[in-house]
Amino acid sequence: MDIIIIGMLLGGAYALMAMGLQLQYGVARIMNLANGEMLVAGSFAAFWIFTGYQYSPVLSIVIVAPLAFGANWLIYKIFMRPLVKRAKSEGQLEVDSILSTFGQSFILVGLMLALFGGEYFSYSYLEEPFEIMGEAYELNRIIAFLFSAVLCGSLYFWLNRTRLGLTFRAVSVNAEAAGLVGINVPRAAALAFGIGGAVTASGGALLSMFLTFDASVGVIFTMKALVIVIMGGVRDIRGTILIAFVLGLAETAVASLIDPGLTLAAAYFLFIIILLFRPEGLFGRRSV
Amino acid sequence: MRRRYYGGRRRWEFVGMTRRELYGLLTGIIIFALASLLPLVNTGYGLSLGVTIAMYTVLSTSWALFSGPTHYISLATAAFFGLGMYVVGGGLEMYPFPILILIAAGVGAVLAGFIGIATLRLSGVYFVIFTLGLAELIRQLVTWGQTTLGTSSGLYVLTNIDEKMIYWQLLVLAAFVYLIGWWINRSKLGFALRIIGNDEKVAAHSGINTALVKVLLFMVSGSIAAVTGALLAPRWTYIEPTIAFSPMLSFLVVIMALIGGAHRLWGPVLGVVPFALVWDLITAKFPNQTALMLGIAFLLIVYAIPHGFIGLGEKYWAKYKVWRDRA
Amino acid sequence: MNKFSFHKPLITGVAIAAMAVSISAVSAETIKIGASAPKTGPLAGGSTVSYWPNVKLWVEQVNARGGIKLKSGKAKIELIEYDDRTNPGEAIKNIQRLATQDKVDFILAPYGTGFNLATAPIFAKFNYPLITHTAITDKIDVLTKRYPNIFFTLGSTTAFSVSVVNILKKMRADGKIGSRVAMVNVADAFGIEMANAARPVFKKEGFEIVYDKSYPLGSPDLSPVIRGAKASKPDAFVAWSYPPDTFGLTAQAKVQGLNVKAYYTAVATAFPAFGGKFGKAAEGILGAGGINPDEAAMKKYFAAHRKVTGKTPDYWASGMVYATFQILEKAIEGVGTKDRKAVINYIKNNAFKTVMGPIKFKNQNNEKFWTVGQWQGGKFYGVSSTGRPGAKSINAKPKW
Amino acid sequence: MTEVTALSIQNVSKNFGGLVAVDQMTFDVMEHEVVGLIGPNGSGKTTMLNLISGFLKLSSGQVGVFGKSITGRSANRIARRGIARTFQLVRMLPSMTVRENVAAGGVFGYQRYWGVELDRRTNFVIEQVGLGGKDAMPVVALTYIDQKRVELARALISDPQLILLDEWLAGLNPKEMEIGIKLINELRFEGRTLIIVEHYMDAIRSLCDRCIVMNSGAKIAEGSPHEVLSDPEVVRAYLGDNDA
Repeated sequence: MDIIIIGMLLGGAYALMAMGLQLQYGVARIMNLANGEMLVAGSFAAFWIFTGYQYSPVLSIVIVAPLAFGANWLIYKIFMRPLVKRAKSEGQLEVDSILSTFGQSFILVGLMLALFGGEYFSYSYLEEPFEIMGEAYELNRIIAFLFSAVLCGSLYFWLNRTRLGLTFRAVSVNAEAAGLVGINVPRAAALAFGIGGAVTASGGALLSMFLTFDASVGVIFTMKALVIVIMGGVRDIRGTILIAFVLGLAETAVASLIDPGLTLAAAYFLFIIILLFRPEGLFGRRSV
Repeated sequence: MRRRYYGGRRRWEFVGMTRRELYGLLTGIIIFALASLLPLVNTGYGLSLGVTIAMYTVLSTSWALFSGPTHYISLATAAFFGLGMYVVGGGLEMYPFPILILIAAGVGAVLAGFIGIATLRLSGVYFVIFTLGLAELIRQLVTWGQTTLGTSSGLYVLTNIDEKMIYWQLLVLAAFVYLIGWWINRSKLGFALRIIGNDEKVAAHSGINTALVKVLLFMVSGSIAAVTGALLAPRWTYIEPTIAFSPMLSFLVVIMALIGGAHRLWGPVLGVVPFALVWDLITAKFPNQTALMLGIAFLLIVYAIPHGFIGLGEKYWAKYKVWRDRA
Repeated sequence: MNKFSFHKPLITGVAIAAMAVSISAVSAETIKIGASAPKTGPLAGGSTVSYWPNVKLWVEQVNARGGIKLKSGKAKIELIEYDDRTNPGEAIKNIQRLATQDKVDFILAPYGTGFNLATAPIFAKFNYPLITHTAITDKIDVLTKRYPNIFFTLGSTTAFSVSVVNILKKMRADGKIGSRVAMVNVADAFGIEMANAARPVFKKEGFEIVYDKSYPLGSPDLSPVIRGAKASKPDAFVAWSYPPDTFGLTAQAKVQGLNVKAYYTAVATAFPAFGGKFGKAAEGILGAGGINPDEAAMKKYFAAHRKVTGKTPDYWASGMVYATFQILEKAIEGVGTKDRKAVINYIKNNAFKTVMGPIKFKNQNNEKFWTVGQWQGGKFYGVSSTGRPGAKSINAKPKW
Repeated sequence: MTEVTALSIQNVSKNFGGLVAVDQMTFDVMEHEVVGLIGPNGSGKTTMLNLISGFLKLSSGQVGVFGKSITGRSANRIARRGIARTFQLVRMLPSMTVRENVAAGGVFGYQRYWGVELDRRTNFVIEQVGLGGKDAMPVVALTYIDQKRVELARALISDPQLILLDEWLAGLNPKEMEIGIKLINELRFEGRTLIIVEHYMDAIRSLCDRCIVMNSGAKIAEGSPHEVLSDPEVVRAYLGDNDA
């Protein structure tokens, strides 16, 4: 039982890491290698707000999210849009966005290093036991999980039930066709990129409650998020959410039942198995 | 070896080579001869930089052998490289160094064969992330294996091979890579690859066993990366999985190749040399803002030179030709 | 949009940054010292706590004194520093550059075992003394034979693991704990070597290892590890851990109430951030390293460190790093010239007074070092060493 | 005409999920015969060609070439057995010249050339399809009909036993159409075995020895062009039920 709970908590954390990237890749078609740095930036913001002003990291989202949205929207407008315009094919855009966001990730690391220094950051907030069925769990993880669940739910609802959400899904399925039916694709892409960045940074703020981080740690989050998004199928947020939880459960199960040394190996093993049998990800649609 | 089929202007030939190919070969020999003199001129810092450049030249060029024509972006370089290192690290007490190099080549090729077969159905970004994930899987397994089976030693590579030797070995490997690349380009295999890169369906309908060609090339590329890792192991003295299998290596190799231009054999080296020099200049001049400066330099390159240095060169070459024809 | 308009801010950025780089003033007599360690990458978190502040502190202090005393007069230090980005290839290049391009007089040892070993051949080739401060290895014999210029100060893996076992043995003898030990390690060379060295010693001393697992570097959730350890009902918990997981394990142990009388985590337990994060809960936690923070020299060092860098040093590596700089300084002054071979010989044959206490190398190895420390009353005291005086007595860890 | 079966299709079906695109097709093509495969849009003609060439895997049934089974073989092995094709939407190799595009078909196909022989053979088919003098051009610079010519030359160069032309004439203007029909006619007099999918009935009438009519994935008629085009069921299939 506690394997399931721990797994779910971890899955919630993974969902926070990956959902933003899913929006950015799925809708805006940018494979954002600076995703992890954006997450760490959120962590730094939360750390700074918590240690400097004693505001809860959870509340800090109110500031972090709009700032991150603005920053990512600008990044898209300034850096990504010219690439989208000049790309002749999807493959070309992929290559260009890998190169560009790789450079951006360096810049972000450099900025955070200059602002905060290179040491490890960790603080205690709500690091208290919370009992579920006689077993203790970290309260801050549970809060992060609840937030993650709310975020997943509302994103899913929003994508499916609102006009803008529908626009996003249309762009994600077929950008060209979406353009033909009168959707402003560049605008939708910029918005999606911004929202994705906001989700990622908010995730970073929440994760900072229980993960030790430093300025150069972002690449680890980026890799995790990439793997989750790809496993789920790049065009469907359901896949990302589901995989985040599957991965959380699988890693915990392996760690508890087999050997903690194989946790990450198990995650990548699962990744490879899924891609071998479903080359377009779990929720991917095969294009014929 | 048979002559290439589309001669066109075969006015002048020398053992089946066109004049242009012969000039290319001579230039190559001269460059290699000059490069091999480096350790005699400078055994310090210049040589270090030379080793770095030679290493990335080999890795990027062999990466581009496969990824250039097929457009499959592989991020598995670190997996091969790291395995090569571990072959040397683990086997140094049992086998002589040259044998270990051969083993590394074999291990690299076998692994690449498996990856190749496994990824036949993948395309685009799925292939990219698959290779990244696989490299991580291998690193995790090696780490775990080292924990459960390993002794405390075996990770130290204490040899008498100095930097000079490593540099020359890398140069020989680089020459080998160029020869293989050149041979592939003028063989049926290379022609098949170019067709696959253009349109895989057409390739299949022209009778090309696309799967076989891709897997073969990937094996060549992986094997070379493994040998590179094996050659460099003595330089690093002490091997850890985090460092031997660093994903950053895979990214850098791809990026240098793309900056140069992956669709020509001599493209990647045009990326490696300026990249390594700029990288180095930044490390030297901005010790506290290295990451920031690298990022900025990077973006400048991406936005100012959209198609790599080769693309830039070809653009001006085309302009020059128009101008020449008009004149 | 104009194709080039977005370049402008970038170029401005480069220009500003270029101006921001300070140019060291060159006085008449200087001594050039080089330093290369990570400022970015996986090891940057450690080196920015233990390494870089000490470089700054030492250089400022020496220059405030007017420089290093040579026969020809005082020479101020001109520092040249590089970021190796936690990449051995880069580290090798940096050391080469320092030796052959910058032609520095001396080079401070790099940060981390792997980096010291990777660059050792270059130090040897150009006769630079390599006084390591953050290299732990069991190959000290082989390496000192191979490189006549290398010095080890931090001790060997075996010494570290043996002293942990000894502490547990002592606590058992005092009736504080039983014989059940849960041991975990980070699946990295350091953790693996430590665990492999400790395992037979535990067995020999009659301890029962009831839980023995490794976890990968960078595991995001360590609760299964703690849960497994807790389920094995240990009397003592030993983790051969690295910085991020030292924090993660302890947070989990606290939340899940892993109450053992002896709780040990390795690297980063001595970091001020550890005490800062866990506060009172850190009380009684054992960790790698340690110093005697109540010693006068150490107190002075702490105060200076805080004043110059604005940061508290950690209770282990920081002092050691600083001590190696002191050794270098005194050796140069002892020789009175920049003659590197003479300096190496001087280091081999003399004793040095440092913040860590007196250090004398025997076969290029310092045999007196702190191995285990414990958080007591908000400070991290050395409780076990291989011949250092002033070890505090060991307390049983209170409940969380 | 010698009665050798070049291609035999037996009970071939293809479904995509629940949708049956090709339903129990059975027909033969004799050597040196030109067969038209016609039917309204969406009747499964192109799918049928794709099944023969190995572009798609068939769900059930048998395919044989000159008495040997190629059922379930991959496209490259089918190509090596002597089946070459053109595509409904022209597929060029954009980074290559006309010459290389054509040569691509002659290195790994039914007849395999290399070196001087390939040079000679490439020259020959380039002349044959009327691309003489354009062989060094990049294919992207070609007119539409010239691109179609490149595809035809690429199919012809390996001297295949059977050529599948998928709406090769579609999209050409009347003048080009005339040239195109002439070209195919020449192939016919050369004695080549062809399967032509085409909408343009005049072309079918003048080029084909025999026609097979498909509707909703199934064969509804077979015979000479004249016969099938006057068959009431065929007319109904083309015009819809109401008009019949």
